[in-house]
Amino acid sequence: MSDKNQLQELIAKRAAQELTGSCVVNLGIGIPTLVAKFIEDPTVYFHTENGLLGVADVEEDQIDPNLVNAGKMPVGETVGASFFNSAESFAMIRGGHVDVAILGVLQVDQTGQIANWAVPGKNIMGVGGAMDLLVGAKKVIVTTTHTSKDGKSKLLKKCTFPITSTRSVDMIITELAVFEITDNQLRLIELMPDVTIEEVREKTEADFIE
Amino acid sequence: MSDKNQLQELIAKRAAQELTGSCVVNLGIGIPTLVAKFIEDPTVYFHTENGLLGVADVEEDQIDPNLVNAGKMPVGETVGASFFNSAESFAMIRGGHVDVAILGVLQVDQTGQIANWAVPGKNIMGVGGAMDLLVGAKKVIVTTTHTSKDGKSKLLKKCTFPITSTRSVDMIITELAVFEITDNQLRLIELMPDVTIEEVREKTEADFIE
Amino acid sequence: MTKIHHDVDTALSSVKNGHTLMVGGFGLIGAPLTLIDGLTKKDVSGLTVISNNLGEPGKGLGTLLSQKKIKKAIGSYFTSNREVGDAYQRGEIELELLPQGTLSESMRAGGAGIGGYYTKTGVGTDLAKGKEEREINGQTYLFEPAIRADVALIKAWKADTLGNLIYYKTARNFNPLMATAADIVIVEVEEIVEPGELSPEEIVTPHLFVDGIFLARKRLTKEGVIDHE
Amino acid sequence: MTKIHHDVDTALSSVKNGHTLMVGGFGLIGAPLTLIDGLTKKDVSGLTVISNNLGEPGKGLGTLLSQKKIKKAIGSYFTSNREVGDAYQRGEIELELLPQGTLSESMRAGGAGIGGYYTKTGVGTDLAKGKEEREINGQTYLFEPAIRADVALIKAWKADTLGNLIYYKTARNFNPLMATAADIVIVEVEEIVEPGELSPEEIVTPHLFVDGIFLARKRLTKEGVIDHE
Repeated sequence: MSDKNQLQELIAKRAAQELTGSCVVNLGIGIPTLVAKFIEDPTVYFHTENGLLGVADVEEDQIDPNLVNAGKMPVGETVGASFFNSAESFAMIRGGHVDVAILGVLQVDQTGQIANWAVPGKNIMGVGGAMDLLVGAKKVIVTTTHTSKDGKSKLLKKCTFPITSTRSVDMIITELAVFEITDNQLRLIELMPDVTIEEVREKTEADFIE
Repeated sequence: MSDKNQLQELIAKRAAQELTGSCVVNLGIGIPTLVAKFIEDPTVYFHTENGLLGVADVEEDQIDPNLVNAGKMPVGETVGASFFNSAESFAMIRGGHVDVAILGVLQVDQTGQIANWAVPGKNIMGVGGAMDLLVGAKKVIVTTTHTSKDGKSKLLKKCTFPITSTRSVDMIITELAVFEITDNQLRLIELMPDVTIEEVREKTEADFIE
Repeated sequence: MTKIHHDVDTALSSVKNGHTLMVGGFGLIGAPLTLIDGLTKKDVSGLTVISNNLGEPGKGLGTLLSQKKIKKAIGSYFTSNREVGDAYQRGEIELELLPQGTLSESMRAGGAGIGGYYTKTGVGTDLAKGKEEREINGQTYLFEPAIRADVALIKAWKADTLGNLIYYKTARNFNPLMATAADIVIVEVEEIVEPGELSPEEIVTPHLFVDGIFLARKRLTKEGVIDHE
Repeated sequence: MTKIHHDVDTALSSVKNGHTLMVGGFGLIGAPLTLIDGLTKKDVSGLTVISNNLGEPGKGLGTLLSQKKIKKAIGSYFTSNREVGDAYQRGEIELELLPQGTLSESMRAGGAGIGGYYTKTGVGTDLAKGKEEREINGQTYLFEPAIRADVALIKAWKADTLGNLIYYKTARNFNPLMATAADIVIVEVEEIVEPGELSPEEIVTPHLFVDGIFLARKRLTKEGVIDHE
């Protein structure tokens, strides 16, 4: 496994710990998708906005081209799963029936606002379900590498990319630390294994409460 | 059969002649419900707003208490019928997917506006699907006795009861005559058997083109 | 944690004084008869009831009316119970009458995170009084706000133990909508089955909408409402 | 009069220059692949296409884009086809980007006689620019108008000869919504069955929404899109 994959799995595994007891969870593309493999509790139900409650892993030889998640990756269905149309699926999301959304971001700022759908100067070509999940999910958890490829902090004082919602997320999980957001303030609640507070300070542009 | 029943069947039978070829029809309570028994064309599909497309007659010994029409009368279901919830049913109506609504009225005026849900001075207690059918059905046919019990014309210059919609109906069928409404004007297009134009004139308060 | 309630008091424990309740059914068809009966025996008052009608005199929701537990009713057809008009005349109950399509659409909006919507239904009628009008593409529409409830009491045919629901014929009516539009949703069913017994393609109400499941003890038959165990 | 079309040209005969089309599918999943292929061979231009995305480069709706038949696209995720951005930069296509929930809800509104509605989705973002805001119960919502099309080209799993439809797993997606929101609805299916073979309780799209039925000649498999007769 590459270093990058290891980091991603570390983050996903930590996020999985947040899903305890009966809940309905929507996983975004990327690191969030990895969260499912660390869940053993059968009462954690995965919702995908293209129209399925009860997403399961699928074996290579069981792949059905017409059964996919929102990232268009092949998935399976659990016992007790159900299918529905896109409007019904987003009615669930907007209507507050999804307990947790786990999302990747391009940026997150110290008020908890995120940017994950557009980059200035590039054509704004896709938004998908990101904005709906932000306004609708009861709890939003961000999973992201702490820094971008060029080493810059993704946790900023203020998002410079277009925001996805005015709603603040509830938690940020990176390979370095876990932050909770309350009253539009980041609070460091946990260091990941072998990480020092100094490293987090150094790599974080956003202000946060320690 | 009583005289009243005979009149009602005469009106219903005439209304049935309007339903030719493939169409979706919603029948109101009263005379409109009788229309179905005069339809033999299997491509006339009956919709009831409580959630069924494909209403059929039911034999006494086949009655299912949970299968009823909008008048809460037991009905059957055709081969190819489908069930849906109330919002879906009214989405069909408002969205213009029902071809014909046949409705009873308390009053209809010479512009084609009808009153069929409330009487002044009495509590306004029920409206049901009447207003939705008026705005949504492509064609609205009124079936009604020409006069009320006290002998007064139900075809008025102007409705004195609260109107059901600002939309004019398309056709009025009584035991005396058939009227079409175009440009908010009533036009007599047919006398019922053994009825004279004088009798229609005498019993009709509304202005109409002969 | 199971969603299944074994007695009616437990099933109704989330209903409190002053609550807004949605109650399923088109008359008695598709109404949660056991839960309604439980309500008539529960000490609760000041309810706002959202339901197409208020039962019949002394039957179903009609009993709640007689007991003066209902402060306000929102529905489309109260005519089926003449006692509603009498209570209204005596000033005992507040009524809000909505076209049936508007009633059902407002529930759907409430469940779908829609704040309100525009419908042509009712424009220019007495039921449009006090409502905002708006022109859209040259046609006049009325603004209608979403409606939600604290608790929904609904009826389905079968539930699996997760809470997935299917309905029976025209007993479906308002039930799937109410399932989406209340903080707590309690469903009365004819049968409880294991997960997997309901086809994923035919589930009408996915389990994420359902908080409690209760096996019906009253059923609507050709001979009327009967008790059974 | 049968709704069944036996060749793709007849099935597409209602599509005219300048039309607004809805085209089902989430990418290729649930897309009417044979009808889309037919469109690429049809002499038609100036189309407005409403679909979640515009296929992939040179595939599906991507071909229509390459052929410059699309004047405007309304969708939620054009990122899947980089040629969309290039065409936009060259000023060859107009784009309207909507959140996926808003896209699907606007279709439902268009099919349900709703003029427009209020959603919280997008408030305060770049996609809210120029849109009306409204406070409802202390929360800010955006007004979104209903959308409709002249023709919808959709995909279902099975149709009966009346036009009742059921769908297959996540190939359902936008298809049942589009079935309600266009003047003419043409459905491509895997199988045509007799009335009565689909259960009345599991029919997702009742036949009153469907104008034409066409048997698929292209199918999405694990190995990609394949032709068959």
